[in-house]
Amino acid sequence: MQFGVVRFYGSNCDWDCAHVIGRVAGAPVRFVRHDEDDLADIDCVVLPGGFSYGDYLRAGAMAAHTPVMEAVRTFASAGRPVLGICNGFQVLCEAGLLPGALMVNGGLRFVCHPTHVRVEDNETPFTMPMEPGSVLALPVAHHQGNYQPPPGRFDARVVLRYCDPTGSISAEANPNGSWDNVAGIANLRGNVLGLMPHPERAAESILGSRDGLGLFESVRSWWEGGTAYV
Amino acid sequence: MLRASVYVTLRPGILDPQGETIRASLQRLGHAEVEAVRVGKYLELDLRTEDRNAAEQSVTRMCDALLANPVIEDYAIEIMDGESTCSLE
Amino acid sequence: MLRASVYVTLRPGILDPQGETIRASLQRLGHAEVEAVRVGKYLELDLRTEDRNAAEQSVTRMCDALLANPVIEDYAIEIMDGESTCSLE
Amino acid sequence: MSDGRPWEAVGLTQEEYRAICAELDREPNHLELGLYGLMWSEHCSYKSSRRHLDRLPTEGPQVLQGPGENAGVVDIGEDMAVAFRIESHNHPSAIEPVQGAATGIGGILRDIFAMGARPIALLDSLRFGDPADARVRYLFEGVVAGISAYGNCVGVPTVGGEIVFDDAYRDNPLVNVMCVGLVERARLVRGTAAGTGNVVLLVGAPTGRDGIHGASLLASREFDENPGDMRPAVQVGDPFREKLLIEACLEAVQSDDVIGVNDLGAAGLTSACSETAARAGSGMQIDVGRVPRREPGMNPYEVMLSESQERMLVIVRPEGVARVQSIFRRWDLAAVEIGKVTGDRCLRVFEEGREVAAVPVQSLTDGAPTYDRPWKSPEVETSRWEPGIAQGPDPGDALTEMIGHPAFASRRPVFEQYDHMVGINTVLAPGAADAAVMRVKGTDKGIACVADGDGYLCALDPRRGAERSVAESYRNLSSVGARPLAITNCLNFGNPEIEEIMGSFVEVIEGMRTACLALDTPVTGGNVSFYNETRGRQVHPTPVIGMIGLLDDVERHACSGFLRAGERLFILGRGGENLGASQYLRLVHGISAGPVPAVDYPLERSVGLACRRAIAEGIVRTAHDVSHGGLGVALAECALTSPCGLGAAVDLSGCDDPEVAFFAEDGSRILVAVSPEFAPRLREIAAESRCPLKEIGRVGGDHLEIALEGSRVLRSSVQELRNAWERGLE
Ligand SMILES: Nc1ncnc2c1ncn2[C@@H]1O[C@H](COP(=O)(O)OP(=O)(O)O)[C@@H](O)[C@H]1O
Ligand SMILES: [Mg+2]
Repeated sequence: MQFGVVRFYGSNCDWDCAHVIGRVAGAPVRFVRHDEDDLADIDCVVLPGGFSYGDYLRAGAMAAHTPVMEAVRTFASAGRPVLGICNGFQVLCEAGLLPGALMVNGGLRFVCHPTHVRVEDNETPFTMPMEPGSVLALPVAHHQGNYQPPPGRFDARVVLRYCDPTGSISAEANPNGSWDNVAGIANLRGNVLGLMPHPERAAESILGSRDGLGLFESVRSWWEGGTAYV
Repeated sequence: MLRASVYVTLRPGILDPQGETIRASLQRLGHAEVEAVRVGKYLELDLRTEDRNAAEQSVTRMCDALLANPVIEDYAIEIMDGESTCSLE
Repeated sequence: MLRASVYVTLRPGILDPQGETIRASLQRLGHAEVEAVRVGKYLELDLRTEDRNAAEQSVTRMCDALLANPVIEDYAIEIMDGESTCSLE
Repeated sequence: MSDGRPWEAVGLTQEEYRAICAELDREPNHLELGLYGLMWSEHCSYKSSRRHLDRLPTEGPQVLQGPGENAGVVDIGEDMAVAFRIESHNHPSAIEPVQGAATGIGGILRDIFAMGARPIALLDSLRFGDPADARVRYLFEGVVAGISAYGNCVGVPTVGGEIVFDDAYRDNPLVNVMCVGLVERARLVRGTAAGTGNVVLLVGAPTGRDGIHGASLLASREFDENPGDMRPAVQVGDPFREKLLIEACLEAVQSDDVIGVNDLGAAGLTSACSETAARAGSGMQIDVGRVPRREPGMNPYEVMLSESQERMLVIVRPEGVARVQSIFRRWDLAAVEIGKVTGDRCLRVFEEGREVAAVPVQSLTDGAPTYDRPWKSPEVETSRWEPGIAQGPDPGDALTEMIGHPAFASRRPVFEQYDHMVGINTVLAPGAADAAVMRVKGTDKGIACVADGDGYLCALDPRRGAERSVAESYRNLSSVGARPLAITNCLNFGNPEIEEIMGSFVEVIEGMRTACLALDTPVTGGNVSFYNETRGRQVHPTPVIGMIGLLDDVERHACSGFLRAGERLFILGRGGENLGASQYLRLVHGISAGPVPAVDYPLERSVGLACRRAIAEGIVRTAHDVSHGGLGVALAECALTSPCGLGAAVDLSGCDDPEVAFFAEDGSRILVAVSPEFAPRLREIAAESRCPLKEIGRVGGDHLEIALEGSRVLRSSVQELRNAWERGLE
């Protein structure tokens, strides 16, 4: 199984994701350029965090129109797993692969600090081994993480919500004012997951938490388990 | 040469924390008459064309594709003569 | 009720990295006719007053104090009737 | 030249103009005069400071590159090296705080990756007036927003720094930024243009009219002008392009095609071309007609003097030009051939084939005049505080007051706006310890870094103030377990033409020299910012020290918070006898009185050594130096940064004056906590290191309790302290 970490101009968590996937989880990984259109050798696409195109205009807007995103669209529609982290989540929303939008934080400022998230849905390749209701310590670092659903029906799954360390959902635990404390959502099929917190920053004990490693390991065991594409 | 002005605003009903913060600051500065503030974007595009209709159509496509996010934003377009007339001078 | 539209733009000669990046992106999307893009802010203020002159003066003060950064930005103001007419609808 | 006093337009004196004429054997033309004006400005030439800076010790086995390059470089073993430097962006930030600070970050990053090093950490050392003042707030919030916007976007974590509020900085905020980078020794690049015939590429952003006569002249003159007139000098940063520039440059220097790299900072092309040529003893010819422009109608003068951001000069072998250009193209950047290296030691500027300037390279750089400005040592504040001054307030109240004062309040509202984790190397983040610690992937090592200054002490006694700043940085690094390696420094002063200002500058340098020699931390570079003055108001003499240290095993480090109830608390070192120059006297009693305590270097070294050994052996995981606010504030900070909200019970016997016992800042002390079974080993380590050791209490509970000679004088709940501490900056 091979992971592909997409590098847009301005991505800056690309190396971090590759380090965690390759060195910590020990899985094969390669970088995918923003202008590639062939993902045949990739089994899981990771859209990393950062400031693609400087986050100018709107975070993720310009990256959503790069050639590689056409390939990611096809990849996703075949049921293959796609993980968008932070800026990657913003790109997925802008590309229409996930519904809704990520607006500027309620406090109007960039926030970088530890948060806790509660697993609400484990029927995705990324959260399979996690108990619903379990709590992960994952940090956030973003300026536009205030998730707002699209008008009308919400055709997606809420996978992660900001909570306190005991798992209770509260306004104080919400770092950015996002709707219903949403930290991460997946499409109805579950194969496309976007989240604002950074699992790759919580994958080694020297950095304080290993809770984030689970997402990468989950998708690998899902793949190795030979599970048919969802 | 034509110039297009594009106004991008948040759709009604979408929360505008920035507008709200500015309103509060203006009131603190003594401007009690300010009832509401909405913050949007203003873009000026210089277009190498003289065809107003074509310009309007292509700017509409740009807005739909990139300049505005239909989930949260509305937009309006104005086409003017370029160079000579600048809305702001 | 009056409505003020405020357009805030970068002063000439000041670098506009957003505009430049958007231009490049529009060109990649096939809009070769786009020669330049400048990005500014567009604000709408609802004012509890009927006095256009007073409104214009007070919005000017707001711009000088808060809404625009005189070191790098210019602004322009338009005053319209509120509620009923909205430039964007 | 029609103007009778042409030198004035470029900020030079008549004597300097004469020297230029003598050098050229003719009058310079308009462009040539512009080149000299820039390169001989205080900011670029260090003409008032150079002879004094030469006093600083710069050598040591760890130093791979001392002053004179884009950044200093120290060896950290295993073929790895660390490049680091600090720089000021004071004047631009006073005019436009967001962009001023942002472009400061951009500039210091370019100094680091110009060396071929990947930037892994940023630090910011900030000084403002009273945050209750609306204008000061605006500057403070703007500067933080600018650093946040730029640093976060380029993906380099901002992991440390300091914020000082003092009325002396009301009109002249100080914005000093430091960057630390990592490079394989073999891949170190230098800013040299060697080899006749090699090609000069200009890379990155097109050139606009930004900052013509900007940073350099602005920072070289008094600052009385109306900010409105400074508009042309305001530069806007583009962190997105900088990110591309970092990646592209670091990729390009992997090839052997690249001879040298230099950033374009103050003085733009003029400085980059002349400095790279001067370092190599070569010449250069460039054609301004080839320089990509952002604005139409720019003349050679404007192109040569522009300070447009996000540009680099890359010197390349002719056969490698196409390869290097294709690397930049892949990063969506222009890399345009603008000239070549020559052997005639001349900087020749052409426009469309016509020579428009020709000046000897060395005359622009080393040939700049240097001045021995008259100076006189300022009076040193030695007046003694009166012991037992006023039956001061209750120590508990005083402690709460201090902890909630902007001087001590939690910096979380600021550092939360900085991405301090990107790069996944940050082992000790802001707020966790006395210094930031970054791991070095692929090794067991860690790099610790700190930026620290003390303008208040230097205002009272510049020499001792500077010594204490170096000593505190040294102690901060020891407190996390790192061995101090070297320093960089940023010297922020008022107008050097005033004898006392120049005198305090000289004294500060002497103090730094003494401390660096005594502590084995050579100076690898730095920056001088004069003319931090508005309408006769000068900033405090403010040297900011940026120090780098090394941990052999990054897992063995200490943070400042209490970790486990039942651990025993010790003080390594000695001190706490003298309230002179303390924050307590100043904030609580409103007394600015000396004397500034002297540094006891043998003590300082043994405290550092003992602390580092205890941490390296794994027996100490909580350590915090006693500095501003004395022992009282240090203990409170250990409780406030405890991840589990732990307090402590302490008895400070041996001192009968609670004010002194709580708040004196003299001496050299580090608080450490060890679990009881390791206490004997700690005693051995202290004895072997000749470090005084004193047990003072135990970690535990949710209160801070302090007794003197058995009777309790203070009992505060950690939660109550926290409430004051967290609200102090609001
Ligand atoms: N401007 C800043 N940028 C980033 N971090 C900062 C800044 N100012 C302070 N910090 C961080 O906040 C913490 C507390 O700062 P400070 O009060 O200066 O600590 P100390 O007095 O122990 O040196 C440190 O970890 C420091 O690195
Ligand atoms: Mg400090």
